[in-house]
This record gives sequence, C-alpha cells and structure tokens, in this order.
Amino acid sequence: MSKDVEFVVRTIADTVLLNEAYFSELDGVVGDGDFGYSIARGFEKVLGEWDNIDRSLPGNFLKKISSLIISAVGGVSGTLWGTAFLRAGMVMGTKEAITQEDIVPMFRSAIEGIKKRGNSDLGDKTLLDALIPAVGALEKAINEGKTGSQILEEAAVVAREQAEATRPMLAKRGRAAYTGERSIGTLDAGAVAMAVLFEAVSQAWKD
Amino acid sequence: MSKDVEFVVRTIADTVLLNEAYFSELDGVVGDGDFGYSIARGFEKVLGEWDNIDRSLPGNFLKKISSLIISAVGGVSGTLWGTAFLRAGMVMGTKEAITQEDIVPMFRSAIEGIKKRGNSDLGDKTLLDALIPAVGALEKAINEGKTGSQILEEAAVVAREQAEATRPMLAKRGRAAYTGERSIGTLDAGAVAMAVLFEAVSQAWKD
Amino acid sequence: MKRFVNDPKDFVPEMLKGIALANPKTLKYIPEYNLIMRTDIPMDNKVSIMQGSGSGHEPAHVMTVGKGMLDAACPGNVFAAPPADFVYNTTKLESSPMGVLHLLNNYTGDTMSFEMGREMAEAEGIEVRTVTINDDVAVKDSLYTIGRRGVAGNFFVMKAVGAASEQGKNLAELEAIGNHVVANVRTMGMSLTGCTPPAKGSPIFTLAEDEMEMGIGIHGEPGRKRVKLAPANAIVDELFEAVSSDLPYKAGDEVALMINGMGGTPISELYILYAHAHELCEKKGLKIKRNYVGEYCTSLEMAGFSLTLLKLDPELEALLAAPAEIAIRVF
Amino acid sequence: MKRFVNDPKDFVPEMLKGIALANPKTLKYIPEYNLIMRTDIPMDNKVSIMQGSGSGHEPAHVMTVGKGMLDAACPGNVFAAPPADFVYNTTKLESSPMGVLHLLNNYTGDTMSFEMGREMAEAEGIEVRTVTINDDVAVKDSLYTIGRRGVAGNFFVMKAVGAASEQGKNLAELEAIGNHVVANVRTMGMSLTGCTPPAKGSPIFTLAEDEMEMGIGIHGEPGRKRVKLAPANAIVDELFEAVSSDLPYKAGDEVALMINGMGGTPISELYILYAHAHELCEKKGLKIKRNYVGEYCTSLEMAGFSLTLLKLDPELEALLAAPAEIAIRVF
Ligand SMILES: Nc1ncnc2c1ncn2[C@@H]1O[C@H](COP(=O)(O)OP(=O)(O)O)[C@@H](O)[C@H]1O
Ligand SMILES: Nc1ncnc2c1ncn2[C@@H]1O[C@H](COP(=O)(O)OP(=O)(O)O)[C@@H](O)[C@H]1O
Ligand SMILES: [Mg+2]
Ligand SMILES: [Mg+2]
Ligand SMILES: [Mg+2]
Ligand SMILES: [Mg+2]
Repeated sequence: MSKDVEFVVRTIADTVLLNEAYFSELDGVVGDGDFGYSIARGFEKVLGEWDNIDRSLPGNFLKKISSLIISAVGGVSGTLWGTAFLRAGMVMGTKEAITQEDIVPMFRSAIEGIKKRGNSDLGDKTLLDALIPAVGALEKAINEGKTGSQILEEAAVVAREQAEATRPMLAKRGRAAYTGERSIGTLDAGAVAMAVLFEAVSQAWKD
Repeated sequence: MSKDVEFVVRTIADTVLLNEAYFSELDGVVGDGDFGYSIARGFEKVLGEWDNIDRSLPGNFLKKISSLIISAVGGVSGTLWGTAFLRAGMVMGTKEAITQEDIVPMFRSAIEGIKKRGNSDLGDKTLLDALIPAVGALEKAINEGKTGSQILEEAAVVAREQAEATRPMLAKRGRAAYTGERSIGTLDAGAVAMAVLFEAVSQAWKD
Repeated sequence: MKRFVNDPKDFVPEMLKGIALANPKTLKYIPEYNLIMRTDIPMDNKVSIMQGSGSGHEPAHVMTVGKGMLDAACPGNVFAAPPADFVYNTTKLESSPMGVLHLLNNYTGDTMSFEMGREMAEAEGIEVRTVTINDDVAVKDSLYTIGRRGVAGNFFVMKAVGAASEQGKNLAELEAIGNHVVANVRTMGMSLTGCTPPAKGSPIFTLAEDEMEMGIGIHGEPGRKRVKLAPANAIVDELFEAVSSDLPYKAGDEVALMINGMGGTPISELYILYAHAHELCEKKGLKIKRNYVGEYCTSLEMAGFSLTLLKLDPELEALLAAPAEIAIRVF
Repeated sequence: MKRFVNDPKDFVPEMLKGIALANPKTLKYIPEYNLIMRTDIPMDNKVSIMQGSGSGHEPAHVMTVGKGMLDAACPGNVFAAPPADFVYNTTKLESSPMGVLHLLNNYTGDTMSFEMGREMAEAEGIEVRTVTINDDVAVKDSLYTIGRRGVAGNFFVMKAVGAASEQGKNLAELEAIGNHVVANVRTMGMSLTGCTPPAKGSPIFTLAEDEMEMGIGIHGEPGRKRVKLAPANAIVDELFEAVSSDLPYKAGDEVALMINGMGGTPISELYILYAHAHELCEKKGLKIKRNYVGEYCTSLEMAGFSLTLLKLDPELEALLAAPAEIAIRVF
C-alpha cells in the first residue's frame, strides 16, 4: 500500500485531536458544541487501533477507518465522516496503490455519499461548502500538472476562503439550522474543520 | 391605655420592616439567612392588623402582638419574640397604664421567657447578649432619675456596644452554632437587631 | 461550572454503571454499546422497544428502561446521537420474532444513525419500524430544517407503546399508537441558564442575570429569542399560548399536562409553574385528566422547563395509567 | 440567581396550590397553616402522622403526603420552621382517637415550634408523641448545640412509620419504630454551590469555581470545612468514610443506601456517585438490599448531595417495601 494515504489519514487524525476544543467551540456558537468532541473520539479510536489496521490494500485501510469512526461517533459526524471514508475506500476497490488519478474520484464519491446521507448540498452552510470547492481546486491544480505540494496548497487556500465564506450564510442543515436567522454571522464548524485539515495536510506534505 | 407602648411597638415594627434585608444578610454569614425575613413577616402581620388590635389595656395589647407573631413566624424567632411580648403583657396584667416602674420588670420577665424557651443565657452569642446589658443600663438610668430620652439613649449605646462585642464570641445556640469555630469573627444577627431597635426607639423618642 | 465527575470522558459509562448496580435484577449494562437493557428480553410474544438519543437528558432514556416502558436504550455521548453501530447491535440483541420498534427523536444526527443502524439490522432479517417524535412547537417546520424537534413529549410515546407492547400488541399496532401520540402531543421549552457538557467544560451559551431564552431545545441549542426575564406566570402564559394554539387542542378536550424540569430547577418551582398552567387549561376549557410535574427529559443542569399538552382519548389514558417498573418512577 | 417566581412572598403558597391542583382527589390545601393533608384523614383506626420543617426541601415533606407516608405537612417559609400555631392547628385537624405522631428534624427552631404546638394540642386532650430525627454525622454532638441535625434520613423514618400506621400499629409502637430507624440511620452531605432563598434573592454563601463545602446542612448553612474541589469518587470516599465509620454499621450488615440530590445536581451525576458508593459498600462487606438515587430532601437549587446508610432488619425492610401513594414517587 502506498505510504501516502497512511500519512494523510495520520495527519488528519492528529490534527483533529489537536483541534478538539476549537472545533467544539465553533459548534457551540449556534450548534450544540459537540462537533470537536465527537469527531475526536472517532480519530482517537483510529489512533488507538493504528498498528492493527489492515494495510494490505489502500481500499481496505480506508474502509477500516470508516468502520472505526462509525463505531465510535454518533449522529451526523459519525455517519457522514464514516460514509466519506467508506466511499473513498470503495473507489479504490482492490487496487494495490493510489495514484494521482485516483484522488479526485475518491473525493467526488465521498462528497456524493455525504450529500446523499445528509440530504444536503452546496449552500446549506455545512462542511460541503469548503470541501466541494477545495476538491475543485485540487482537480484544477492536478490538471495543470502542478507538484504535490502546490496542489495541496491551492486546495487549502480555497478551503480556507470558502470556510470564511460560510459566515453570511443561513444554516439549512444540522442543529445550527434550528436557530434560523441567528446562524447568520457565524462560521460553520464543519467547514472550518475542512480548512484546518487541508492546511495541515498541505503543511505536513512540505515538511 | 398609655400611648407610649403603642408608640414603641410601632417603632419596632417599622424598624424591623426597614431592616429586613440587613438582618437577613447578617444571619446569612454563618446562619441560614432568614432572620430578617422571618421577623419582618411577624411585624408585617402586626401592622396589617394594627387598627383592629384591642387597645383597652396595655397587657391585652402586648398579648395580641405576641399571638400575631406566633401565628406568622416559625421557629426560633417566632417562638422567642412571641414569648417576649407574651411575658411583657402578663406582667402588665389588668393595669390601666404603663408607668416607669413597670418597664424593667416587663423586660426582665421577657428575658426570662427567652432564656427558658431558648435554653440560652448571656455568652451564647444571641440577642440576649445585647438585650440583657441594655436592660441593665435602662435600670441604672431609671434609678439615677434620668429623663426618658436619656434613659433610652444610654440603653441604646450599651446595646450597640454589646452587639459589637458578639463578634469574637463562639455561637452556642441557633443555627450559627452548627458552624462551630467559624462563627467567631461574625456579628450575631439577633444582637445587632437589638441594637438597631434600641437606637430607633431612642431616636424616635427624641423626634 | 462545577459537577460531580471523575474523568469527563467516563461521564456516560460511569452513570450507566450506576444504573445497573442500582437495579441488578431488572437491568443489565453492555458497555460496548452504552446499552442498558431489561434482563428479561427479548421475549417471543412481545415487540421490543428501544430508544437511542444523546445522554444528558436523564431520566430519559436509560432510566426509563423497564417492564411497561422501554426494553433498551443505547445513548450516545452527552448530547450526541448514538453511533449507527450501537443502534444496530442493540436492535440485534433485543430482536424478537414480533419485531423491534425504534423510537426516534427528530434530529438530523439521530435520524442518520437510526437509518443506518436499521438498514444494517434489516439486512439480517430483523423487522424494524420507526416512530419519529417531533413535538416541539418552537421550531417552525420549514424547508430548511428536518422539521420539529423531539423533546419531552417523547415520554408519552414511550409510556403508551411500552404499555401496549406488554398487552401483546403487534409491531404495526405499536407504530400506529406511537404515531397517534405524536399527532396529539405538543411541547415548548425555555431556560434561565445554559448548560455545560462535562467534556466541554464551559457553558454552551450564557444568559445574563436578567435574560431568558424562549423556545430552547434540549441540547443547549439556543432558542428562537432571548428576552428579559419575566415572572413565572408570564412565562407560563407564553409557553401555554404557543403550545395550546397549535393543533389539535380545543375547548372540551381531555388532556395530560406536563411541566418538565430541565435539570437545575427545583421541584418547588415546577409546582409553582404547574399551578398557573393548570388554571390556564381550565380557562381554555381543557380538562386535565392526568398531570406530570418533575424531570422527564432534561438538559444536564440547565435551569428551565418545558410545558407539554397531550390530547387524550380513553384508550390512550388507559395506556398512560398502566403500571410500569423502571429505575426511576416518573409517572 | 434566577428562578421561576412571581412575588417571592408567594413562593410557598403558590407551590402548595400547585400540589393540591395536581392531586385533587387525594390531597387538600389549607392556606392558613400552609397545610397539605390527605383528604381521607383523620381515621378512627389509624394514627395520624405529620411533619413540619421549613420549605425549600421538596419533595420533603409536602410532596410525601399520601397513603403510606405522611398524613399532613405544614411547612414554614423557605428554610424556616413552621409557626407553633401551624403545628397546633394541623395536629387538631388530623387528630385521631389513636393519637398523632410528630416527626421532627432536630433544629432549635423546629423543636421550639413543635414543643409549643404540642403543648397547645395536649391542653385540648389530643395524644401526641414525637420522634426526633438527627442523622447528620457532620455535626458533632456537643454541649454547644442541640445535637445532630435531621437531614435526608428523615425519609426512612416517614416511610417506615407511614407503612406501619397503615397496618394499624398504635402510637407507642410507631414511636418505637421511628426511634429504631433514627438509631440506625446516618447521613452526611456536601455541596458545590450555595443556594438562594427566593425572598432573600442572593445566595446564602458562595463557593469559588475550585471549592466545595463538606458537611453541609440542608438550609444553606455552611458546613464544617471548605476545601478544594475533588473528583466525584474522592468526594464519595470521604462521605462514605464519615457515615459508615459512625455506629452502627459493620461487615455483614444489610443496608439501604441513598444518594440524595440537593436540588441542582442532575440525576446523571447522582448515578455516577451511586456507582462508587455501591462499590465502597461492597468493599466494606455491607449488603445493599435497597437503594435510593434521586431527590428526597433538597436545599432549593443547591448543587450537591448527601449519602445515607440505614441498617436494615427484615421488619424494617418490609416497611420500606410497602406501597405508598404520594404526589411524587420517590421510592
Ligand atoms: N446534513 C448535513 N450534511 C452535511 N454536513 C452536515 C450536515 N449537518 C451537519 N453537517 C456538518 O456537521 C457539522 C456539525 O457536526 P456535529 O456537531 O457532530 O453534528 P450535530 O449537529 O448533530 O451536533 C456542521 O458544522 C456541518 O458542517
Ligand atoms: N436559643 C436561643 N436563645 C436566644 N436567642 C437565640 C437562640 N437561638 C437563636 N437566637 C437568636 O435568633 C437569631 C436567629 O434567628 P432566626 O434566624 O430567626 O433563627 P434560626 O436560627 O432558626 O434561623 C440569632 O441571631 C440569635 O440572636
Ligand atoms: Mg454539534
Ligand atoms: Mg436564621
Ligand atoms: Mg450533536
Ligand atoms: Mg431559620
């Protein structure tokens, strides 16, 4: 299995744990303040099992990440993040290694899974508002033949811009939606998490 | 009936209501913070019934004050203050008017009643620690042939001094006693109330 | 915020352990799935009933497991829906030939976990039906949300289907009874304070000394508006108006009236609120046949309450009056 | 401190009105004496049982009036003993040919009111006996105080004499049963916060975010010491040691264990505390035959709890298990 996928998942897990309190705080403004805690419990379980995870194939690895998250995290985040990793794993199927061409299809399938389970789309003030444009930037940079670290950096910049752009939006999904107009003027926690994760992976790739 | 007894009771009642919050606050330091509230409810009832109280004889008047307090105030304060007014009324019996000679015997009998019901005495850090010396001063001033307002002023000065002197004492009665050593360094609420009432009557007498 | 806690991450499991230790004969605890279940189920001749939802709403739902109410509850962390995995495994453990009824409070997270868990169970041939509870009138049904939230009205659903399942009613009948309760129950809540999830350690929101929040959820979600603190009766007036003007209540109806404490409000105050709500019912011509004053569905230590009306018919009234044996008596 | 209140002076009467409205068949309310009493007493063949004490401890005692527990309760204002007048009139209203039993929590104020009220009733030929409850091990018996306070242990006294009176036991027998419970019950409490009497409007005392008060009373009286906040299990360790090392508990004894919430602590936390107390009992060889987790004797909205142990014998255990029908189910 390629080391890259392991490196990216590891960076995501470490970053989520580092940002647990920050993510919960963001969710506390108009949500219920559990986002950081929930998702951290998932990646904590991933790290706890880290050495035992089947690494024979990248697809199996990603599916195992998914099931660890689904067994540890409830509700929106457990289901959506679990779905995302499951979908990415399914795209890889039994391939031996991930190549640059696999990246965008994996992300696209993950996005489709989130949209379907979450009954949500661009403009609902969710993590999709950062994730979808970031994947668009990823695709563009890949097509332009940029280097790995350039690709990641461009995606991270877009993720951050679009996370900031959730501020004026009205939440239409998740617990924040119950507060109606009040959600206007606040950042979506999931979208900010996307920005933080893209930035972390981009930074780690350079180091 | 002499107007004086009515004037004194009225001044006490008004002063208690004015000091409700202050007395409760004092009781809150090591007691349970209800002294001002409790005793105010008693004198509030007295004032509510004021025009209907039988004034044919000072003894009847004082006994009626007692029963109004006992029906409105629970526990220590209801029982002790009710007992005090009952005892004072009993000393007057069927006398038509209160004279200067009646004052000390009325107070002494009230004090005996409080001691008995309260199983308490000088030095227990209660209202007795201000009341007993104040009545001593009253007696001395009367014997020295002082004027009414001189007599009251001297009693008030002693009541205040002795109320302040409860500060270093250890509470041995009432809810404050449960806190043991902690009561040292605090004023006894009942003793301070005695000082405030003696001062108020002394002041009102002059005006 | 101070509370009785060891490691905040152990908050839920330690609570569940306490419940099991306190009820050794009737309840068992399966730590893997945060699961509290009756020791005597599944039974061949009784549908099993379960509820998930987040923790922090106790006595709902882990303390209402017992004969005549729930057969199992598998809560998530504080204010977090249970993982789909818990829903699936609990459904499997309590699966009866007569089927399993899922009671679901209408929130996105819970819905997702229960849908996924149900699919996993159905794939193994277990028959499952779901009653979705959405009694909160504070949230306007709109395109933007998944609809009204499920709050304290869930108690009446649990009680009615729990009693009916003991009578041997089948899965379709229980689903119909549950939906009948949902159609007839309405709630609105408010709070004087926020609340602090143990793992978060700071309040989800704070209210000034002269403020209150109307239309609050049960997860510390802020409500619809923040207004000046008002006397108890004025607060009851507002909630009662919102609840009773929502269908289906009209003069002459027989009702159950519930004043549900949010966790930090003493029972003395709940009875003060009840007194006024009772009088408002009478003024509107609603006949109170059953009343409930206490804590049923809470938000940790939040000071606040909700007011629930349930329109009764004789069948429903009998189900509410049926005996139940649960860790905490709330009926 | 914010609470649900109209005019603070109406706090107690409005609460009592709520209790009566919620229980129209079984209870009546006599405003003059703050009196909640059973509608079906006095009875010729049953001793009547009453308790006074201050308000603010709900459900004790106005919500535990009912068949099998108290026949009447006439509380004073919040944290204030009832006037002697209430005690006298309540005794008269419930006076039965078999006599009246007074249950008295050992405080100076309550003792004075009950003594005076009893004398007034006896003067009219009513037979009265008094059981004085003093289970609080936090207060050292000394020359300076009137002895230990009565706290949550009063629940067991009420329950035992209430059940025995329904069996037709006479006044002397009930007095003996009450005293037997008192001899075998011990409690200690602590708190994380103070509490605020409605009429006072400000907390009786305040604790910093990292402080707690051990050996607290139930009237917001400060306890014996203020110490640094500790984990839940360490707090239980300290209370359990104080309670269980006081006579009469020894290995092999059968006991009832109660974790009583003070009003502002959620039931989730009470079960966390119970879990550890249960394990300490087992370690010490005490066999838990009955357990009680919830609010029994509170201090308004105070966050805190008390731990009570009662040594059981088969007769006492049967009395605790007997049915009772009260406004709020606490057993
Ligand atoms: N239906 C949805 N589709 C996609 N993302 C969603 C949806 N609902 C919520 N989210 C994302 O999840 C985040 C909140 O996650 P979390 O706090 O775990 O869920 P909950 O709202 O159940 O407490 C939001 O900030 C948002 O980005
Ligand atoms: N046994 C007693 N004898 C005389 N005075 C007492 C006694 N106990 C208390 N007091 C007085 O009463 C005051 C407290 O009254 P109050 O707060 O109404 O009673 P409680 O202690 O029952 O709350 C004390 O400050 C003290 O002066
Ligand atoms: Mg959230
Ligand atoms: Mg006091
Ligand atoms: Mg959540
Ligand atoms: Mg008092």
